[in-house]
Amino acid sequence: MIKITEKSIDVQKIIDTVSSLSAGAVNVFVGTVRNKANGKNVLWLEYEAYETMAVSQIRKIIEEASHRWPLLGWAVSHRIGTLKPGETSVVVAVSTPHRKDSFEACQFIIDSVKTMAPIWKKEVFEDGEEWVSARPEIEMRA
Amino acid sequence: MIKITEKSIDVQKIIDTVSSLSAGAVNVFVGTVRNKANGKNVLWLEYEAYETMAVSQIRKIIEEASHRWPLLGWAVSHRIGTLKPGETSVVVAVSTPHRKDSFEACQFIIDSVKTMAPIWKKEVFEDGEEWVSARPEIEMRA
Amino acid sequence: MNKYRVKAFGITKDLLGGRETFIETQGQTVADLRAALHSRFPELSGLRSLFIAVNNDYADDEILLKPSDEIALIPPVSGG
Amino acid sequence: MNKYRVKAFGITKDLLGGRETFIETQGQTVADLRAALHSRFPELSGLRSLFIAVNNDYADDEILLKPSDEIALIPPVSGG
Repeated sequence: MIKITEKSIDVQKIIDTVSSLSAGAVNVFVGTVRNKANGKNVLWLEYEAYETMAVSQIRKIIEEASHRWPLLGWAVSHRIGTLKPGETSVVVAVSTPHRKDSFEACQFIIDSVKTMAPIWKKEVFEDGEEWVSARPEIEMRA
Repeated sequence: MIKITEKSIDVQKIIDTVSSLSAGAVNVFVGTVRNKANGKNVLWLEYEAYETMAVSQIRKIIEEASHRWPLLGWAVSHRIGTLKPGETSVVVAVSTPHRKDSFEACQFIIDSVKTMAPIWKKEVFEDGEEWVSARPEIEMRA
Repeated sequence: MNKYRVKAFGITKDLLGGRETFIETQGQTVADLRAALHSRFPELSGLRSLFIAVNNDYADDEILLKPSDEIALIPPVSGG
Repeated sequence: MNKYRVKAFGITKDLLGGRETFIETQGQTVADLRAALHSRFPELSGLRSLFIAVNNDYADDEILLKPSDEIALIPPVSGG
Protein backbone atom coordinates (compact mmCIF):
# COMPACT_ATOMS: atom_id res chain seq x y z
CA MET A 1 0.00 0.00 0.00
CA ILE A 2 1.34 3.41 -1.02
CA LYS A 3 -0.55 6.43 0.19
CA ILE A 4 -0.03 10.18 0.01
CA THR A 5 -2.67 11.61 2.29
CA GLU A 6 -3.91 14.75 3.99
CA LYS A 7 -5.43 12.67 6.78
CA SER A 8 -3.61 11.60 9.92
CA ILE A 9 -1.93 8.20 9.63
CA ASP A 10 -3.19 5.24 11.67
CA VAL A 11 -0.09 3.19 12.53
CA GLN A 12 -2.01 0.24 13.92
CA LYS A 13 -3.97 -0.07 10.68
CA ILE A 14 -0.72 -0.06 8.70
CA ILE A 15 0.77 -2.77 10.90
CA ASP A 16 -2.37 -4.86 10.39
CA THR A 17 -2.02 -4.35 6.63
CA VAL A 18 1.53 -5.70 6.49
CA SER A 19 1.19 -8.51 9.02
CA SER A 20 1.01 -12.04 7.77
CA LEU A 21 0.74 -15.46 9.36
CA SER A 22 4.05 -16.46 7.79
CA ALA A 23 5.86 -13.27 8.88
CA GLY A 24 7.63 -13.39 12.22
CA ALA A 25 8.86 -9.81 12.09
CA VAL A 26 7.36 -6.40 11.40
CA ASN A 27 9.51 -3.30 11.41
CA VAL A 28 7.89 0.09 11.44
CA PHE A 29 9.46 3.49 11.02
CA VAL A 30 7.44 6.48 12.15
CA GLY A 31 8.66 9.97 11.28
CA THR A 32 7.28 12.75 13.41
CA VAL A 33 7.50 16.54 13.27
CA ARG A 34 10.07 17.96 15.67
CA ASN A 35 9.43 21.16 17.57
CA LYS A 36 12.88 22.59 16.79
CA ALA A 37 14.87 23.11 13.60
CA ASN A 38 18.29 24.78 13.59
CA GLY A 39 17.63 25.81 17.18
CA LYS A 40 14.41 27.66 16.34
CA ASN A 41 10.87 26.83 17.42
CA VAL A 42 8.85 25.23 14.62
CA LEU A 43 5.23 26.43 14.58
CA TRP A 44 4.16 23.99 11.88
CA LEU A 45 5.33 22.32 8.68
CA GLU A 46 3.76 22.41 5.26
CA TYR A 47 4.25 19.27 3.21
CA GLU A 48 3.70 19.18 -0.51
CA ALA A 49 4.02 16.26 -2.92
CA TYR A 50 4.08 15.73 -6.66
CA GLU A 51 1.68 12.93 -6.02
CA THR A 52 1.69 10.85 -9.20
CA MET A 53 5.48 10.87 -9.34
CA ALA A 54 5.82 10.26 -5.60
CA VAL A 55 3.67 7.15 -5.89
CA SER A 56 5.60 5.91 -8.92
CA GLN A 57 9.00 6.54 -7.29
CA ILE A 58 7.92 4.79 -4.10
CA ARG A 59 6.65 1.87 -6.18
CA LYS A 60 10.13 1.55 -7.73
CA ILE A 61 11.74 1.67 -4.29
CA ILE A 62 9.46 -1.14 -3.09
CA GLU A 63 10.27 -3.17 -6.19
CA GLU A 64 13.98 -2.80 -5.50
CA ALA A 65 13.48 -3.72 -1.83
CA SER A 66 11.49 -6.81 -2.85
CA HIS A 67 14.43 -7.98 -4.92
CA ARG A 68 16.82 -7.59 -2.01
CA TRP A 69 14.73 -8.85 0.91
CA PRO A 70 11.93 -11.42 1.28
CA LEU A 71 9.13 -8.91 1.89
CA LEU A 72 5.84 -10.50 2.85
CA GLY A 73 4.03 -7.20 3.35
CA TRP A 74 4.88 -3.52 3.04
CA ALA A 75 3.26 -0.11 3.35
CA VAL A 76 4.39 3.47 2.86
CA SER A 77 2.14 6.29 3.95
CA HIS A 78 3.19 9.94 3.70
CA ARG A 79 1.22 12.84 5.03
CA ILE A 80 0.90 16.16 3.18
CA GLY A 81 -0.61 19.49 4.20
CA THR A 82 -0.11 21.31 7.48
CA LEU A 83 1.47 19.32 10.33
CA LYS A 84 2.13 20.44 13.89
CA PRO A 85 5.06 19.27 16.04
CA GLY A 86 4.42 15.77 17.34
CA GLU A 87 2.32 14.72 14.36
CA THR A 88 3.28 11.75 12.19
CA SER A 89 4.57 12.71 8.75
CA VAL A 90 5.52 9.30 7.39
CA VAL A 91 5.15 5.63 8.23
CA VAL A 92 7.00 2.78 6.56
CA ALA A 93 6.22 -0.79 7.60
CA VAL A 94 7.47 -4.11 6.29
CA SER A 95 7.04 -7.71 7.33
CA THR A 96 9.53 -10.48 6.69
CA PRO A 97 10.03 -14.03 7.98
CA HIS A 98 13.01 -12.97 10.13
CA ARG A 99 13.81 -9.80 11.99
CA LYS A 100 17.16 -8.74 10.53
CA ASP A 101 15.60 -8.43 7.08
CA SER A 102 12.74 -6.36 8.45
CA PHE A 103 15.16 -3.76 9.87
CA GLU A 104 17.27 -3.61 6.72
CA ALA A 105 14.36 -3.39 4.30
CA CYS A 106 12.51 -0.77 6.31
CA GLN A 107 15.62 1.40 6.61
CA PHE A 108 16.35 1.06 2.89
CA ILE A 109 12.81 2.13 2.04
CA ILE A 110 12.68 5.20 4.28
CA ASP A 111 16.20 6.26 3.24
CA SER A 112 15.22 5.93 -0.44
CA VAL A 113 11.88 7.69 0.03
CA LYS A 114 13.70 10.61 1.63
CA THR A 115 16.16 10.94 -1.26
CA MET A 116 13.96 9.98 -4.24
CA ALA A 117 10.31 10.80 -3.59
CA PRO A 118 9.26 14.28 -4.80
CA ILE A 119 7.95 15.53 -1.48
CA TRP A 120 8.89 18.86 0.11
CA LYS A 121 8.44 20.45 3.47
CA LYS A 122 8.47 24.09 4.48
CA GLU A 123 9.25 24.94 8.09
CA VAL A 124 7.24 27.80 9.50
CA PHE A 125 8.89 29.72 12.36
CA GLU A 126 7.76 32.73 14.35
CA ASP A 127 9.93 34.98 12.18
CA GLY A 128 9.69 33.41 8.74
CA GLU A 129 9.56 30.22 6.75
CA GLU A 130 11.94 28.06 4.78
CA TRP A 131 11.79 25.20 2.26
CA VAL A 132 13.95 22.55 3.95
CA SER A 133 17.34 21.83 2.28
CA ALA A 134 16.44 23.89 -0.79
CA ARG A 135 19.44 26.22 -0.67
CA PRO A 136 23.09 25.46 0.09
CA GLU A 137 23.29 28.00 2.93
CA ILE A 138 20.74 26.07 4.94
CA GLU A 139 23.09 23.10 5.00
CA MET A 140 25.88 25.14 6.54
CA ARG A 141 23.63 26.67 9.15
CA ALA A 142 22.46 23.27 10.43
CA MET B 1 8.39 1.15 30.04
CA ILE B 2 9.16 -2.55 30.50
CA LYS B 3 6.23 -4.91 30.61
CA ILE B 4 5.81 -8.68 30.75
CA THR B 5 2.12 -9.22 30.22
CA GLU B 6 -0.55 -11.83 29.59
CA LYS B 7 -2.70 -9.25 27.79
CA SER B 8 -2.48 -8.45 24.10
CA ILE B 9 -0.10 -5.60 23.27
CA ASP B 10 -1.42 -2.28 21.95
CA VAL B 11 1.24 -1.03 19.53
CA GLN B 12 -0.30 2.41 19.07
CA LYS B 13 -0.21 2.96 22.82
CA ILE B 14 3.45 2.00 22.90
CA ILE B 15 4.28 4.40 20.07
CA ASP B 16 2.45 7.16 21.96
CA THR B 17 4.52 6.32 25.04
CA VAL B 18 7.86 6.70 23.29
CA SER B 19 6.99 9.68 21.08
CA SER B 20 8.39 13.05 21.99
CA LEU B 21 8.23 16.54 20.51
CA SER B 22 12.00 16.55 20.15
CA ALA B 23 12.15 13.12 18.50
CA GLY B 24 11.95 12.99 14.74
CA ALA B 25 12.14 9.22 14.50
CA VAL B 26 10.40 6.27 16.07
CA ASN B 27 11.39 2.74 15.20
CA VAL B 28 9.17 -0.13 16.23
CA PHE B 29 9.81 -3.84 16.04
CA VAL B 30 6.82 -6.14 16.28
CA GLY B 31 7.40 -9.87 16.67
CA THR B 32 4.49 -12.07 15.70
CA VAL B 33 3.77 -15.78 15.98
CA ARG B 34 4.34 -17.63 12.72
CA ASN B 35 2.04 -20.43 11.63
CA LYS B 36 4.92 -22.73 10.67
CA ALA B 37 8.05 -23.98 12.44
CA ASN B 38 10.44 -26.45 10.83
CA GLY B 39 7.82 -27.01 8.17
CA LYS B 40 5.12 -28.06 10.63
CA ASN B 41 1.86 -26.28 11.43
CA VAL B 42 2.00 -24.43 14.73
CA LEU B 43 -1.26 -24.66 16.67
CA TRP B 44 -0.17 -22.23 19.36
CA LEU B 45 2.81 -21.15 21.42
CA GLU B 46 3.22 -21.06 25.16
CA TYR B 47 5.46 -18.30 26.46
CA GLU B 48 6.88 -18.35 29.94
CA ALA B 49 9.08 -15.79 31.67
CA TYR B 50 11.15 -15.56 34.83
CA GLU B 51 9.54 -12.19 35.29
CA THR B 52 11.68 -10.40 37.87
CA MET B 53 14.88 -11.40 36.10
CA ALA B 54 13.46 -10.61 32.66
CA VAL B 55 12.59 -7.09 33.79
CA SER B 56 16.01 -6.59 35.35
CA GLN B 57 17.85 -7.95 32.28
CA ILE B 58 15.80 -5.76 29.95
CA ARG B 59 16.52 -2.76 32.18
CA LYS B 60 20.25 -3.44 31.75
CA ILE B 61 19.84 -3.71 27.98
CA ILE B 62 18.05 -0.35 27.89
CA GLU B 63 20.79 1.20 30.02
CA GLU B 64 23.42 -0.05 27.59
CA ALA B 65 21.40 1.22 24.61
CA SER B 66 21.04 4.63 26.28
CA HIS B 67 24.81 4.88 26.51
CA ARG B 68 25.23 4.10 22.83
CA TRP B 69 22.35 6.04 21.26
CA PRO B 70 20.50 9.25 22.17
CA LEU B 71 17.25 7.59 23.22
CA LEU B 72 14.43 10.01 23.93
CA GLY B 73 11.86 7.32 24.62
CA TRP B 74 11.79 3.53 24.73
CA ALA B 75 9.45 0.67 25.52
CA VAL B 76 9.72 -3.11 25.61
CA SER B 77 6.59 -5.20 26.01
CA HIS B 78 6.67 -8.99 25.94
CA ARG B 79 3.65 -11.20 25.96
CA ILE B 80 3.47 -14.45 27.96
CA GLY B 81 0.88 -17.22 28.07
CA THR B 82 -0.81 -18.86 25.12
CA LEU B 83 -0.44 -17.14 21.73
CA LYS B 84 -1.97 -18.15 18.41
CA PRO B 85 -0.33 -17.61 14.99
CA GLY B 86 -0.60 -13.95 13.97
CA GLU B 87 -0.60 -12.64 17.53
CA THR B 88 2.03 -10.17 18.69
CA SER B 89 4.59 -11.67 21.08
CA VAL B 90 6.92 -8.72 21.55
CA VAL B 91 7.10 -5.02 20.77
CA VAL B 92 10.21 -2.84 21.06
CA ALA B 93 9.94 0.87 20.31
CA VAL B 94 12.46 3.67 20.59
CA SER B 95 12.49 7.33 19.65
CA THR B 96 15.59 9.33 18.76
CA PRO B 97 16.25 12.72 17.15
CA HIS B 98 17.37 11.10 13.88
CA ARG B 99 16.30 7.96 12.09
CA LYS B 100 19.53 5.99 11.75
CA ASP B 101 19.89 5.86 15.54
CA SER B 102 16.31 4.66 15.92
CA PHE B 103 16.95 1.65 13.67
CA GLU B 104 20.25 0.76 15.34
CA ALA B 105 18.98 1.12 18.90
CA CYS B 106 15.78 -0.82 18.26
CA GLN B 107 17.67 -3.67 16.61
CA PHE B 108 20.22 -3.78 19.42
CA ILE B 109 17.44 -3.99 22.01
CA ILE B 110 15.43 -6.77 20.34
CA ASP B 111 18.61 -8.75 19.56
CA SER B 112 19.71 -8.43 23.19
CA VAL B 113 16.28 -9.26 24.58
CA LYS B 114 16.25 -12.43 22.50
CA THR B 115 19.65 -13.57 23.78
CA MET B 116 19.56 -12.30 27.39
CA ALA B 117 16.01 -12.14 28.72
CA PRO B 118 14.88 -15.32 30.53
CA ILE B 119 11.81 -15.97 28.41
CA TRP B 120 10.95 -19.28 26.80
CA LYS B 121 8.50 -20.50 24.21
CA LYS B 122 7.08 -23.93 23.59
CA GLU B 123 5.71 -24.70 20.15
CA VAL B 124 2.61 -26.86 20.14
CA PHE B 125 2.03 -28.91 16.97
CA GLU B 126 -0.66 -31.40 16.02
CA ASP B 127 1.65 -34.26 16.95
CA GLY B 128 3.56 -32.94 19.93
CA GLU B 129 5.28 -29.98 21.51
CA GLU B 130 8.79 -28.64 21.86
CA TRP B 131 10.66 -25.99 23.89
CA VAL B 132 12.28 -23.88 21.18
CA SER B 133 16.09 -24.16 20.87
CA ALA B 134 16.36 -26.13 24.10
CA ARG B 135 18.19 -29.13 22.65
CA PRO B 136 21.01 -29.31 20.12
CA GLU B 137 19.10 -31.65 17.79
CA ILE B 138 16.46 -29.01 17.17
CA GLU B 139 19.12 -26.76 15.72
CA MET B 140 20.13 -29.37 13.17
CA ARG B 141 16.57 -30.07 12.15
CA ALA B 142 15.87 -26.40 11.38
CA MET C 1 10.06 27.60 -31.02
CA ASN C 2 8.87 24.76 -28.80
CA LYS C 3 6.54 25.46 -25.93
CA TYR C 4 6.43 23.26 -22.83
CA ARG C 5 4.10 23.28 -19.87
CA VAL C 6 6.22 22.92 -16.70
CA LYS C 7 4.90 22.05 -13.24
CA ALA C 8 6.68 23.60 -10.27
CA PHE C 9 6.78 22.32 -6.68
CA GLY C 10 8.23 23.44 -3.38
CA ILE C 11 10.55 26.39 -3.61
CA THR C 12 10.38 26.42 -7.44
CA LYS C 13 6.65 27.15 -7.19
CA ASP C 14 7.60 30.33 -5.31
CA LEU C 15 10.46 31.23 -7.67
CA LEU C 16 8.38 30.72 -10.84
CA GLY C 17 5.36 32.40 -9.28
CA GLY C 18 2.91 29.54 -9.71
CA ARG C 19 2.19 25.83 -10.00
CA GLU C 20 2.59 25.86 -13.79
CA THR C 21 4.51 27.93 -16.32
CA PHE C 22 4.93 27.72 -20.09
CA ILE C 23 8.51 27.81 -21.29
CA GLU C 24 9.63 28.39 -24.89
CA THR C 25 12.90 27.00 -26.22
CA GLN C 26 14.61 26.57 -29.58
CA GLY C 27 15.84 23.07 -28.67
CA GLN C 28 13.92 20.00 -27.63
CA THR C 29 16.08 18.40 -24.96
CA VAL C 30 15.87 18.58 -21.19
CA ALA C 31 19.15 20.53 -21.29
CA ASP C 32 17.57 23.12 -23.62
CA LEU C 33 14.59 23.48 -21.33
CA ARG C 34 16.89 23.83 -18.33
CA ALA C 35 18.85 26.62 -20.06
CA ALA C 36 15.64 28.46 -20.97
CA LEU C 37 14.38 28.14 -17.39
CA HIS C 38 17.60 29.47 -15.90
CA SER C 39 17.73 32.43 -18.25
CA ARG C 40 14.15 33.40 -17.42
CA PHE C 41 14.40 32.61 -13.66
CA PRO C 42 18.02 33.27 -12.63
CA GLU C 43 17.19 32.57 -8.98
CA LEU C 44 16.95 28.85 -9.83
CA SER C 45 20.75 28.73 -9.77
CA GLY C 46 20.62 29.43 -6.03
CA LEU C 47 19.14 25.99 -5.37
CA ARG C 48 21.21 23.14 -3.98
CA SER C 49 20.04 21.00 -6.90
CA LEU C 50 17.35 21.00 -9.56
CA PHE C 51 16.14 17.91 -11.35
CA ILE C 52 13.67 17.80 -14.17
CA ALA C 53 11.11 15.05 -14.24
CA VAL C 54 9.49 13.82 -17.43
CA ASN C 55 6.40 11.63 -17.14
CA ASN C 56 6.94 10.99 -13.44
CA ASP C 57 10.57 9.99 -13.71
CA TYR C 58 13.88 11.81 -13.23
CA ALA C 59 15.14 12.76 -16.70
CA ASP C 60 18.70 13.08 -17.97
CA ASP C 61 19.77 16.20 -19.85
CA GLU C 62 19.86 14.51 -23.28
CA ILE C 63 16.25 13.28 -23.14
CA LEU C 64 14.09 14.62 -26.00
CA LEU C 65 10.88 16.34 -24.97
CA LYS C 66 7.51 15.93 -26.65
CA PRO C 67 4.82 18.58 -26.24
CA SER C 68 2.57 15.97 -24.61
CA ASP C 69 5.14 15.12 -21.91
CA GLU C 70 4.34 15.87 -18.28
CA ILE C 71 7.30 17.99 -17.20
CA ALA C 72 8.06 19.05 -13.63
CA LEU C 73 10.76 20.85 -11.69
CA ILE C 74 12.13 18.89 -8.73
CA PRO C 75 14.06 21.07 -6.29
CA PRO C 76 15.87 19.30 -3.40
CA VAL C 77 13.36 16.90 -1.87
CA SER C 78 12.76 16.94 1.89
CA GLY C 79 10.04 14.42 2.62
CA GLY C 80 9.97 12.17 5.64
CA MET D 1 25.27 -30.25 53.63
CA ASN D 2 23.90 -27.06 52.09
CA LYS D 3 20.36 -26.95 50.86
CA TYR D 4 19.26 -24.58 48.10
CA ARG D 5 15.86 -23.80 46.69
CA VAL D 6 16.10 -23.77 42.89
CA LYS D 7 13.50 -22.35 40.51
CA ALA D 8 13.11 -24.07 37.16
CA PHE D 9 11.73 -22.59 33.93
CA GLY D 10 11.00 -23.77 30.42
CA ILE D 11 12.27 -27.25 29.66
CA THR D 12 14.04 -27.50 33.05
CA LYS D 13 10.66 -27.25 34.76
CA ASP D 14 9.68 -30.41 32.86
CA LEU D 15 13.00 -32.18 33.52
CA LEU D 16 13.00 -31.39 37.27
CA GLY D 17 9.30 -32.14 37.54
CA GLY D 18 8.19 -28.79 38.94
CA ARG D 19 8.69 -25.05 39.32
CA GLU D 20 10.90 -25.47 42.40
CA THR D 21 13.23 -28.13 43.71
CA PHE D 22 15.51 -28.33 46.75
CA ILE D 23 19.07 -29.38 46.00
CA GLU D 24 21.65 -30.48 48.57
CA THR D 25 25.39 -30.07 47.98
CA GLN D 26 28.62 -30.31 49.99
CA GLY D 27 30.03 -27.19 48.37
CA GLN D 28 28.71 -23.67 48.25
CA THR D 29 29.55 -22.48 44.74
CA VAL D 30 27.44 -22.33 41.61
CA ALA D 31 29.72 -25.05 40.20
CA ASP D 32 28.92 -27.32 43.16
CA LEU D 33 25.21 -26.74 42.70
CA ARG D 34 25.52 -27.43 38.98
CA ALA D 35 27.31 -30.75 39.70
CA ALA D 36 24.63 -31.79 42.19
CA LEU D 37 21.88 -30.89 39.72
CA HIS D 38 23.48 -32.88 36.91
CA SER D 39 24.01 -35.93 39.07
CA ARG D 40 20.39 -35.91 40.22
CA PHE D 41 18.91 -34.95 36.81
CA PRO D 42 21.23 -36.44 34.15
CA GLU D 43 18.88 -35.28 31.39
CA LEU D 44 20.05 -31.70 31.97
CA SER D 45 23.19 -32.53 30.02
CA GLY D 46 21.04 -32.90 26.90
CA LEU D 47 20.38 -29.17 26.83
CA ARG D 48 22.11 -26.86 24.41
CA SER D 49 23.15 -24.70 27.38
CA LEU D 50 22.24 -24.20 31.02
CA PHE D 51 22.92 -21.02 32.96
CA ILE D 52 22.31 -20.53 36.62
CA ALA D 53 20.92 -17.21 37.78
CA VAL D 54 21.49 -15.85 41.26
CA ASN D 55 19.36 -12.95 42.42
CA ASN D 56 18.11 -12.18 38.91
CA ASP D 57 21.50 -12.16 37.25
CA TYR D 58 23.53 -14.71 35.31
CA ALA D 59 26.07 -16.21 37.74
CA ASP D 60 29.58 -17.49 37.07
CA ASP D 61 30.61 -20.92 38.36
CA GLU D 62 32.83 -19.57 41.17
CA ILE D 63 30.07 -17.46 42.77
CA LEU D 64 29.38 -18.43 46.40
CA LEU D 65 25.77 -19.19 47.22
CA LYS D 66 23.92 -18.08 50.35
CA PRO D 67 20.80 -19.93 51.53
CA SER D 68 18.81 -16.72 51.07
CA ASP D 69 19.80 -16.34 47.39
CA GLU D 70 17.14 -16.60 44.72
CA ILE D 71 18.51 -19.31 42.45
CA ALA D 72 17.08 -20.24 39.04
CA LEU D 73 17.89 -22.53 36.14
CA ILE D 74 18.04 -20.77 32.78
CA PRO D 75 17.86 -23.20 29.86
CA PRO D 76 18.36 -21.73 26.34
CA VAL D 77 16.12 -18.67 26.12
CA SER D 78 13.74 -18.30 23.20
CA GLY D 79 11.78 -15.12 23.76
CA GLY D 80 10.75 -12.72 21.04
